Amino acid sequence: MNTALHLAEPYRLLLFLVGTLAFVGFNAAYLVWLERKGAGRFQRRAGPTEVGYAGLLQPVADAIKLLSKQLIVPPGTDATLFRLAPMLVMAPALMCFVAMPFSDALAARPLNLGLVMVFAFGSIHVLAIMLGGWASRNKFAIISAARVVSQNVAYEIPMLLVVITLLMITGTTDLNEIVRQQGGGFWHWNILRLTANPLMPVTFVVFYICMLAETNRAPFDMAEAESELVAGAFTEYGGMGFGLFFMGEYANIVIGCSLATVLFFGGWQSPIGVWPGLFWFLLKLYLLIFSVIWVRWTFPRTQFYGLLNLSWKILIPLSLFVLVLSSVLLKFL
Amino acid sequence: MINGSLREVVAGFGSLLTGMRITLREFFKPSVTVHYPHETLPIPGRYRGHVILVRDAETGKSLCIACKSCEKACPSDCIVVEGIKREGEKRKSATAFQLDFTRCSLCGSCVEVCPVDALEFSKEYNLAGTDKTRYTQIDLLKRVEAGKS
Amino acid sequence: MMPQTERSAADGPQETFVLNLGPQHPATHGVLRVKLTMDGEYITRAEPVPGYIHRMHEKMGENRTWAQFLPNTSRIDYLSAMTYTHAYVAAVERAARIEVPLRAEYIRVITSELNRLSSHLVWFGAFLLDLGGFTPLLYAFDDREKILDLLEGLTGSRLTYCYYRIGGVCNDVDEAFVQGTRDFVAQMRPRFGMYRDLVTDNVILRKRLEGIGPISAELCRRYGATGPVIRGAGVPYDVRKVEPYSVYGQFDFEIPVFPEGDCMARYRVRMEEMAQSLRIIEQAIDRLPAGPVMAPSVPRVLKPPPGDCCFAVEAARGRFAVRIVSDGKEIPYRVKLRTPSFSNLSLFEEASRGMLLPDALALMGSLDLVIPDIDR
Amino acid sequence: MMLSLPQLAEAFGQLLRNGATRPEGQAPEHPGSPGAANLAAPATACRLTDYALKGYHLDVTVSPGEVVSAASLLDGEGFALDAITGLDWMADGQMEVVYDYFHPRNALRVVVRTRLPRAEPVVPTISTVFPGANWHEREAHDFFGIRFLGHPDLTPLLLPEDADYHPLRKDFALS
Repeated sequence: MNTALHLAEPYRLLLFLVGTLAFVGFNAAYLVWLERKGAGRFQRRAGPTEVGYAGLLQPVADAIKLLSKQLIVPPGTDATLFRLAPMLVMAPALMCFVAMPFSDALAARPLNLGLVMVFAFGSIHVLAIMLGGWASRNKFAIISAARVVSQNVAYEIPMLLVVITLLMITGTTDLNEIVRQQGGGFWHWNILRLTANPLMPVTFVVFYICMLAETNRAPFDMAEAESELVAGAFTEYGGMGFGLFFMGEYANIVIGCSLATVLFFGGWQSPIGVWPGLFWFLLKLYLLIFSVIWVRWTFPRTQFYGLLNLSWKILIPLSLFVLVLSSVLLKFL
Repeated sequence: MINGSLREVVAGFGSLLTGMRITLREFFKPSVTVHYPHETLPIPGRYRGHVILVRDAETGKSLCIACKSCEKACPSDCIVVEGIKREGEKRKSATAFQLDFTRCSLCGSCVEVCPVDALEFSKEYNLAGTDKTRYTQIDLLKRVEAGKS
Repeated sequence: MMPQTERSAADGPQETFVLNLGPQHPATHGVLRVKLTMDGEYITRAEPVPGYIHRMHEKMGENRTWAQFLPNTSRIDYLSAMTYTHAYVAAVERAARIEVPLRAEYIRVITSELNRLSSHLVWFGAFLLDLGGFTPLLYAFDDREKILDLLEGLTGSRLTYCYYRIGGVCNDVDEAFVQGTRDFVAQMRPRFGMYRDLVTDNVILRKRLEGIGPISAELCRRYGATGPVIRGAGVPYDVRKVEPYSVYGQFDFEIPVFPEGDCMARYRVRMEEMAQSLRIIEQAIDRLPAGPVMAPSVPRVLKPPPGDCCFAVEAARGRFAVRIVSDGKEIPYRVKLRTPSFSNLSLFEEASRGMLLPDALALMGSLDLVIPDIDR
Repeated sequence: MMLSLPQLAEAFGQLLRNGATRPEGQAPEHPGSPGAANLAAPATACRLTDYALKGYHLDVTVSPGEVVSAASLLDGEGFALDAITGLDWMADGQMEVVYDYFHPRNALRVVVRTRLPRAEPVVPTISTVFPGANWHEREAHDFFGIRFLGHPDLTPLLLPEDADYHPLRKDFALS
């Protein structure tokens, strides 16, 4: 155990509060840059180049622009809910990082119910988008709000089913404990624990798809769907209100990818069995985030009923099958 | 039935992977864009910028004989030519040649109709200004006299 | 936008609302407004409201000489300027009995087909954008840029070419263009394989297009829809084959027809058409005859004899016909422009009934509308 | 079924009350041309034209009351509506409505035209036969002020909603 971080509790909490804020803020800002650079590369162009070296100061310029804009509350809206929604999308995202084990000792508060907590708070952003869409008093936003709810209800189920499969194998909801179990080389990672369940890679794919759907990322970006709903739930938001939704989306991607790293790719464990640490966690995290960007710039958007069909007709039966298979294997092996 | 739909799911998933393979391949290829204004492409010889008067290399003056053919041919009435017959010259020469570029559609009728080939297309495309008259009243004659061609 | 709900007594408990799509909306590609009466996300009535960029080209035609109307023809459907100019000059040539040199006709075919390709590439990109896929647009524009470079080298313009003249074309092709076109054809062929793997075979795209927005051959006929819309409904109607104009009769090419009538059929028709255009270009380049590119006897002041005549071409969006009426003077008495997007959009109201909003937008995208082409 | 041109001309001949199929050459001065010869043309006529010169095969002139039956006849033969347009013959005090038809399966183009008094240009709608005519008629109403009787909605399509002018009339003043 790393002793340097055994500080007095208030200091420790303060340190992690600042650290989490900085981590989420930095990621939200620079993932936008990464997304734009990545999109550029996928499309054979350069992406941002003008502000700073390779456009590295672009997020700063964007932030200044967003902050300097007037916050407009359209007439006839429920002003309280309208203002509350962007905050509600950001705050729970920060909470999720409380239980996230960045390395063996680096976690704000190791909780033995960490996984449950991440899911509990992770689901709130749906409420926030729905609230934003509803409070906007705009038809496109209301359609988007309705879509978001049914989309997230549909994807919460297979997501939790695969997580239950995993929990049966790990036997704990402590995220750090889950990572510790996966030590000693990549063949110990959950995604390759084929002895526990030969369908583990499929489980990961289901988890990944659900993660994309839960974070409203392309090809499941039903809430925003710019060619159909203009900007969906965010249509009436400008300035930092929109900025917060935007940051919330990236914060949620970071959470989703962190969770995938912890659950399937051994978190901070090294793939070769030596020198575990923060570096590995971040490497895996950003590789996963890159794949999310990669997916977005490859596929067209799914149709809404296609999305629901995928969940109810393919993912839920599949994850149920995996669940049953795992329990049978656990029972008899 | 389950077998068939399973195959469909697998094939569909395969098509997604194929797509991702293609975009990844493109990811590592060099970019194809040109970073204007840091870099520019060569302008083709026949490029149609706004019309200008041809400068006679010997006299340094315009070849225009103020016949007004271009004025008549122009679909958008954007050329105004005035000319007089000066003492000791065989032909008329232009005293004013104004182009309203804001109305021009770059069709090239004026260039084609000119009997003495006194008009040509410029290669200018960086056109921006704070004053409208800069483009509503381009004085082509002054331009020739200033030595720009 | 204020939410307002309409409830009529006859509807009972069912509520519909009016959704104003456009005139500025990402999916309308320009300024088209569609008044949607929605039942949830289902469309009960879609009423297109065109006219936001109406410029009255037909009146302009009555106020200038026959030749002066040429620049206007590039600006009706700005994505297929060549074919539109072709229809107009050919109509005037027909009225004035002007024989066009063979070389000019070949050049017209080559440039028209290049233009069709560039137009279809824009459609391809924009359609994918409607469906939420951004990247294919950039790949398509990369290819299209090569066409625009070729045409810019030949005509001096990149979009509104104004290249054809009554009696021929204004510039002769040079060796650079011929070679560039050959190179382009060679480069473009393998790209279709890439598009197929990346887009056409993609399961998400197939789910979004197959069986969506069916338009029957009968519906096309009753609304006068043409182009890829009617060919995607199984009718091999292509003006280049049915009423062969220019030198199209001399080339070996096929008219792609898909009988399904859904968005996917229209998609496939256009994708196939691009390959067929390449075939035509290749043959025309190989057989390009020598000779002049302008008819020798075009009078400077053109006065076609009194009477009317028509000329139809296959533009990228379908049948484009020009009807000109001359009263023997140097300015046209009437220039009627029959544009394909106008008829193609007019069936939208009937075809979109009962569809979901995103599906209806896919249907609209598959019609390949160019709004100035509707509004004129 | 391949539709032949003479058959179609025959059908039109039967349709037209007092017009008969005339071979090319015997026809009077073309009705589309201006001048006095126009007025001499019969109210109804059907003639074959030279496609290479005109761009259409059959030129039918009918009285305003017959446009719907002409449209029905062509609809029955599988034709599609190309366009409807007006033509202002101000000197003759007449307004012409031109219906262009094409056939989606055969290379056949038919023009049906009718003349209306310019002071009160009223003609029955054919949108009951071809729903696509709806927009074309609205457009002709926009531009020429031709009223199509029985049309469901003649509000301006391309012009602004409150437009009360008709720009393609020859007496429309350009500002």
